[in-house]
Amino acid sequence: MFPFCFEWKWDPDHFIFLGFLYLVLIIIGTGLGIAFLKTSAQVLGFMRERHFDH
Amino acid sequence: MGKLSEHKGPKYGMVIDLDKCTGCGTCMVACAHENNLSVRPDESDIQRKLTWMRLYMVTNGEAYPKTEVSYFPRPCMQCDHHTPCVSVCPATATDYDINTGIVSQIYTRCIGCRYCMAACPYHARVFNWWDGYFPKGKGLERYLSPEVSVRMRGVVEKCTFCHHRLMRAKTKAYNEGRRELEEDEYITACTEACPANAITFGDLNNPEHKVSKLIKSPYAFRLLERLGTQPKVYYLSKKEWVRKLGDNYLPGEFKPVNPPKA
Amino acid sequence: MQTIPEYLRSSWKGWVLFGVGFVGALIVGWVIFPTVLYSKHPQPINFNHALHMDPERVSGIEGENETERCLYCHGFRADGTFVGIPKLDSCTECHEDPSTPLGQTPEEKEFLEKYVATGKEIPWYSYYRQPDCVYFSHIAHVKMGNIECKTCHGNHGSLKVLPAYQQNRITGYSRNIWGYRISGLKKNTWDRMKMDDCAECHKKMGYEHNNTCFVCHK
Amino acid sequence: MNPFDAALFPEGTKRCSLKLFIAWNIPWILLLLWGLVGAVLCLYKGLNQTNMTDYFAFALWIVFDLAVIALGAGAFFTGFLTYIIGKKELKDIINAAVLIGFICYSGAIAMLGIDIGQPLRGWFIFWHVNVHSMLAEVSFCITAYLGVLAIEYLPIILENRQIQRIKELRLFGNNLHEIMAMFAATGTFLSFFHQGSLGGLFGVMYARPFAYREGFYVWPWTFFLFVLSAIAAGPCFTILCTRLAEFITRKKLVPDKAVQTLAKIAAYLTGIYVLLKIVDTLVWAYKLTPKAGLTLMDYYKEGPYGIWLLIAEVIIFGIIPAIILLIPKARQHPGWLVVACLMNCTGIVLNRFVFTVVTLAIPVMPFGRFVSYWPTWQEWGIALALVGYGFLLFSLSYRYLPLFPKERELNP
Amino acid sequence: MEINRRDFIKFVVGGVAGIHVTPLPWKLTDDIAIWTQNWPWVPVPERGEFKEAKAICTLCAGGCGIRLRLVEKRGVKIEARDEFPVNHGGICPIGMGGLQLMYDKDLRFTSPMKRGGPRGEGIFVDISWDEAFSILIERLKELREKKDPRLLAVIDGLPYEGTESLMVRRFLQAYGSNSYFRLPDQDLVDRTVNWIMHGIKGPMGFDLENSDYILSFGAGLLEGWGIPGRVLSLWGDWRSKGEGPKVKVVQIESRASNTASKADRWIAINPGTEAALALGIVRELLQRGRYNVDFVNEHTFGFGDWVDQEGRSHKGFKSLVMEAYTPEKVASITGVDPKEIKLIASELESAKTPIALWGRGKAELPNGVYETMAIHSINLVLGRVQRPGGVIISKEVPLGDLGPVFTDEKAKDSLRQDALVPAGITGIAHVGDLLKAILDSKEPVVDTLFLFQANPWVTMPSSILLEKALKKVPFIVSFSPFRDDTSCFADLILPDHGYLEKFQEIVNPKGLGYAAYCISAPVLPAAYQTKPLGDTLIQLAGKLGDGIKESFPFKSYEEALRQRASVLFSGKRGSIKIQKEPPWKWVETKDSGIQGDDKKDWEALLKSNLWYLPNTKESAYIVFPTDSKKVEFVSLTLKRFKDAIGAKSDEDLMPHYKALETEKAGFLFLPYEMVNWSSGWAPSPPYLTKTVFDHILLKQDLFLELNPRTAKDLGVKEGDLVEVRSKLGALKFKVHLSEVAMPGVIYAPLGFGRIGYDEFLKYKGVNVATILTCQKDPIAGTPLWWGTKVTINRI
Repeated sequence: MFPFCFEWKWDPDHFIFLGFLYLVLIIIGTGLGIAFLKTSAQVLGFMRERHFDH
Repeated sequence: MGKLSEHKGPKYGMVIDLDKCTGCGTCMVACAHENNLSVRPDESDIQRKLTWMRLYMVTNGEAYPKTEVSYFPRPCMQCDHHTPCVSVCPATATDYDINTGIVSQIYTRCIGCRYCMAACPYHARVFNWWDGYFPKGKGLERYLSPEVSVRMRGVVEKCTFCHHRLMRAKTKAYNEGRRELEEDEYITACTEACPANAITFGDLNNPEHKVSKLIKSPYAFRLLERLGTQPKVYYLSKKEWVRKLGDNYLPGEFKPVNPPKA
Repeated sequence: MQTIPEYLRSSWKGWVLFGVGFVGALIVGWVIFPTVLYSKHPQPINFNHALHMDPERVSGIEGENETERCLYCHGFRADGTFVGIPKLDSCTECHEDPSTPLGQTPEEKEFLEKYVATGKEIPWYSYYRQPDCVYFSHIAHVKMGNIECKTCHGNHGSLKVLPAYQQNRITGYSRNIWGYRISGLKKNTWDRMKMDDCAECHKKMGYEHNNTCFVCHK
Repeated sequence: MNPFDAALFPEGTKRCSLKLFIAWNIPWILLLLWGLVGAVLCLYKGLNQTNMTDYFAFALWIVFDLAVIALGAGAFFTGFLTYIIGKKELKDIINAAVLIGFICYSGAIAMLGIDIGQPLRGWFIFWHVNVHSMLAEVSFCITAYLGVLAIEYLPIILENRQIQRIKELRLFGNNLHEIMAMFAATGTFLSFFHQGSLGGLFGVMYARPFAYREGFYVWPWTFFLFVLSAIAAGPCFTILCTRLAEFITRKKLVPDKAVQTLAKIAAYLTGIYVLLKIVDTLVWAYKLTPKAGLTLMDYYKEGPYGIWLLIAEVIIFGIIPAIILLIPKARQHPGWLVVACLMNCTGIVLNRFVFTVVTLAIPVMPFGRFVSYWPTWQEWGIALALVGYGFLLFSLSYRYLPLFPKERELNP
Repeated sequence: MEINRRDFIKFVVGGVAGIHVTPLPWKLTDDIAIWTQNWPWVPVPERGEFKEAKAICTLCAGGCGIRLRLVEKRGVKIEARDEFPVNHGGICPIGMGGLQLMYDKDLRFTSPMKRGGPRGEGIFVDISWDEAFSILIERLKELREKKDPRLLAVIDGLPYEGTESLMVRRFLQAYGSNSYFRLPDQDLVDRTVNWIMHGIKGPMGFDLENSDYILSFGAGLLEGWGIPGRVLSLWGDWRSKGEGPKVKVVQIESRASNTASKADRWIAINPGTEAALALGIVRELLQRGRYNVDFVNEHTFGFGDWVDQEGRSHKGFKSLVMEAYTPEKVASITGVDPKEIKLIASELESAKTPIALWGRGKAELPNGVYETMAIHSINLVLGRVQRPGGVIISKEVPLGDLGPVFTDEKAKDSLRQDALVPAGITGIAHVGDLLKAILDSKEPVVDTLFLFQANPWVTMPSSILLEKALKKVPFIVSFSPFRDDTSCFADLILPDHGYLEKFQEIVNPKGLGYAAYCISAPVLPAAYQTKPLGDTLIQLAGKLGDGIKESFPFKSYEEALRQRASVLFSGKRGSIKIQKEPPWKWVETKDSGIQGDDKKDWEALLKSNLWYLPNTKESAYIVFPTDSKKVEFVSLTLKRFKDAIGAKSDEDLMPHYKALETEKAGFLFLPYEMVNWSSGWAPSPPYLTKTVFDHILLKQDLFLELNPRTAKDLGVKEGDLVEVRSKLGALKFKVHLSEVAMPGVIYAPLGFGRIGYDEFLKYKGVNVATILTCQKDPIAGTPLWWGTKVTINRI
């Protein structure tokens, strides 16, 4: 799964497959991160909360 | 998944002479004993019977008294090309060993998803629906061989061409300072057990070995050959009807062999 | 006090508690957990490897280098299989003779009375026993691969006192398999005995084709 | 008078009394319990509790998984249409779609956890992944996508009236909502691949002529057919669910515009799917099957699974619903719409069933034997628990969360 | 400072966040996975040094050579020995699974036991050896002093020529009883035929290693006939010679068995009419004059017509055959086309070393004596006796005896009286006779019954009577190592060692073509509290005292064996070491390997596990010790017992065919045997259950094999449940339709429906033997299994 596992092979299959996987995880992670940071910033009052309408 | 072209090592294979096979089942018992198979109080359900070597009984379909019976002993075919089970296993619990051409199965890695069983057309793979049957104090564990690990429930197992016997032979060879093995130094338990010597085992990459010669016979065939799995288990039979049962044929497709004139 | 806005106060207290939880967890995970995870078992009697490895002090132990001296007791059988921890009889080969210094130290006394006298095998704990699913060929590594014992077993041969055997309560593995650092990090080749370590070495030594499953699994 | 949990209801909505609500949920809870007992047995004693065998390595559960995941496709597809394509009207149905998706995926994954023989080692799929295995791809994508769905579902939860009063959570919810497009995109990507891989799962089994298909690069045609069928059936299922909710609550919950948009898109997709499916079937029957030395009828010569399966799947539950949906008049008629959606979903489920069970039931070896299988009560329980779980979660969400933004205007 | 809910949540969040930057969650996840890989309840085979031990297998009277793979002292695998001439590398499934029989606790009697429940339930409680002995001694003493010693009866299933069997008979004689009963098998019939035709009291052998044409009258060569290991491996050889098999096998049988299917030709015959076909073939040969004239003229009596002392002239074999067995007549009896008969005759002519074989199935179910004679007469007219590839009639193994039997007064007195259950002309009574006597006679015929490797429950027909009979026996003692079915009726168990745990020997392995003696020392430590049978008997005798004690002067069973072997050594004939030249090469062994030092020779013998004496050209023809000093087509021996066997005509002294009288109504019900299933005393190793097809046994149901045409008439379908009723009783079967079965005949396998042993065998299927009606062979008194008529009803 990780390049440091001995099963890892430096071949396109692993690159593509796991590359995409990590990309996805990173995107999701950053998404959550952004939301979290924004929130804490707003809570601590460093940032005005925008009003959100549905 | 290594391709054979990549390495010059041995490629172990088996040839089973169906005309010699008497259907006695000694191979199955030998295999079970050699590989620590669990045996449950009822083994009559073919769908859950734990056996690596399975005997299939076939008949020529003729009416009495033209009836004829024959048998297909069926170990794991150790498919050589794009091994169906290997490519599908999500956890790399089964792999094609480029050193031997043997398809490995690691029980402690297997998560029991059974995808490999679905992918195998030979039903060579069996699942441990139960933990091994070794009731306390019954003594069934007393004949277990330490050369093969006992399986826990929830994992798939299959014939390994008695891989531990290869290790046994190698260890012995190493002790004698050899790296190369003689032809008969490594054979499977079923090969050794078959009282009629119907089974021949050896290195298909080695033209000197008996198997390499036998597979050249016009009577040699493989199970479901046209699917392209390239099994390393070959069968021999002079009986047309038996050979015809080795694969699916559309009407008129099957070409009988006319025996070579002596 | 009153001047501090409500949300800051509450969160100040909150953050402190958060920190307390955080640090507490660190202590649990790094300090308490490892000690709870492993059970300690002293060996039945002490065996002084250092002494037995010294040809000067022990006649009979032969061999140029350390590895050969190890093999003197931990050798190979005719079929090439590894003896592992020697049986009692290979001890008594040398120790049957009463003139050989024995029975002085309490361990030696115990050894004579409890085992040699009764012929009962010593129930050693094996530090390096791999699980049943693993097939390891010592001869392939030591004889064909010319690998020294200490590559995997470290300084075991020069120990005067056998350390207590530590067993993982969940897996039943010896602690030597995961290694003594709970972090699982290693400095020396013998610090850890997990699959990755075998594979890593195979790779380094140019035996990558031996990283196929069946080479080490049964 | 208001029910005593009224404080939790969405702003200005009416809900039934708590008693009635509990009564309504009892059957679903019972189903859940039944499943729970089955699950405990299977986990504690092993899969011998099922009637699965070495021949039926995959069975009822996998059929359910595939079906449920296909039907749950409404979530990602609606999300895709809403946030990426920007079909604003679908905002009124997206919440429901997301919830349905969440239910389907969480349920499916829970079931898979029981289906594998060694659940405690399940994570080996990730740690020791074999990147060539379709199943690995499926596992990666559905787990990741479940995460995405959770993130999409979270804001809806946070919009509960009481939770809204907690500043941090309210803000967090809003912030998530703002970047939802990003998640929707990710979800779309993931779904596309695992829906496909589920098809690939069977298409790649080249030693099983019944399932094997040729394809493009590493993907057999089933890969694309499964994606198509999923995005065709998913919306239909979403429509069905909302219609069911409306029927039960005797309220209008979703504006017709939203429903019709979905229906229209589903119509075209279904049409395309059925077309391709027919082509695929012909190629399979006249090219691949003879290559394996078989005729189409050889597949159906034994056991209960006859050629009728093919007819039912492709014609009755494929062509017909496609036609109904494609006729604007028909799909605008509430009755016909439901019928069409129902048939469409049935067709997809049938398709998944055929690929799972029938594939395994048909022997490949000339001297192989046809075997049949019937699930145990444990299997049924676990499978049906999924239904119970779905109803329960949907009911709860409906009661306490603003699942249908337009509910207020539609029911003044 | 007070902590409210939200503070606490913060604390928890902190903890959760913190724990994830420690090894704890990750290592736990890993360890739990590893735990599943090493579940404590999954056994881990003990490691240790691998060793190898050589032995023989005595699970049947075959004596195959086996190699045992050991880990320290634990047996883990059995292999066949390629260098061992008896089985040359062959082994049968039962032998292969033998280790399970050693270790499976519930298959074994793990210590002396006494009955702890109702008879037949097989419930026993452990007792000490001392207690077991004292119970038995007390009873035997009392029986001997106060009652009639002849009330001690023995059912002996041990190989007839074995030392153990000798000791049993010796014990009985010394005790003063003549109530000795055997389990009839083909070996007994062969001995009878050997005696009445050749005047030789000994087993017959078949030099198959040298035969080039095998005409088998229903011999289940692939169903376990003779020594399965030997025959199966021969089969392989027959099939591997160049292009197409050089050795031809023709199988004559009513069912398409494995042998029939795998033979070069299968001739379907009406069951039970083999004798007619045989004589038809003989007639064809005589007709053509293509028989061994020299042999027939010089070495046989009664071929042509003959005149007795009184000057009355009698019809000879030739005229009998010529008149009674015309092709047409034979065809009408056997259903075999006359062309077939001619073909076989020509094949016999052209073959160099043909042989005619008999002995149905595993040859554990005896044929009729006349039938055997008829088939053998093919060999006779071709002169295939004591010839390479032919029938071997003298295989004497020059073992010593156990010395004189001391019969004290008490014994002498009782032995002077005739046996309570009279034996036939062969002098050997059978279990059947005993059971009948028990059930019929008013006053007791048995007080105490000993069982030695005897399991009539499966090995004799009509065994439904067994239960009734045994219930009438006051006290039953079993010496079996296994919880076999019949032992379930025992009151006292003195368990024998398992075969690999004791000294094993086989004198003259079943049907081997030369004299041989297989013996091996124990290779496994006793797994349970058992005692070798030989030692048990010696100790029993010692405790009984009197002449019995004196008759057993040995310290141990081994000593007895060595005493017999020393005579073998002194003979200096044969070889105790396995030569390069195989024993069937018909050449004298150059070096016997016997050094003349008993100790050394004994060790050498135990190393090779084999003594053998090859046949030689010289031994080809011998003077036959019959009245006529010739092979007797007309048996003068039988003539002596004319009245005893109710012989009326000359025909009754000659090979001839006589139909079994059976009821007119119903279907003929034939049992068949399987090489992968034990139908004898030894249990089938659990692994064998994996080899049984689900059209033979499914869960608890045994399948009845019948032809689709038969099924049509009966109106039954595949899988139907039917009741099969003979005049003895009824059994339930599932129906399996198969073209393997002859129309109008129904078949079922033997060896199922066990009531003993453990969950692997118990109550699986039904025991066919129970309802088979048996008729007595007029000469040997052995049962005939082939005449059961049954009715079939769907349920």
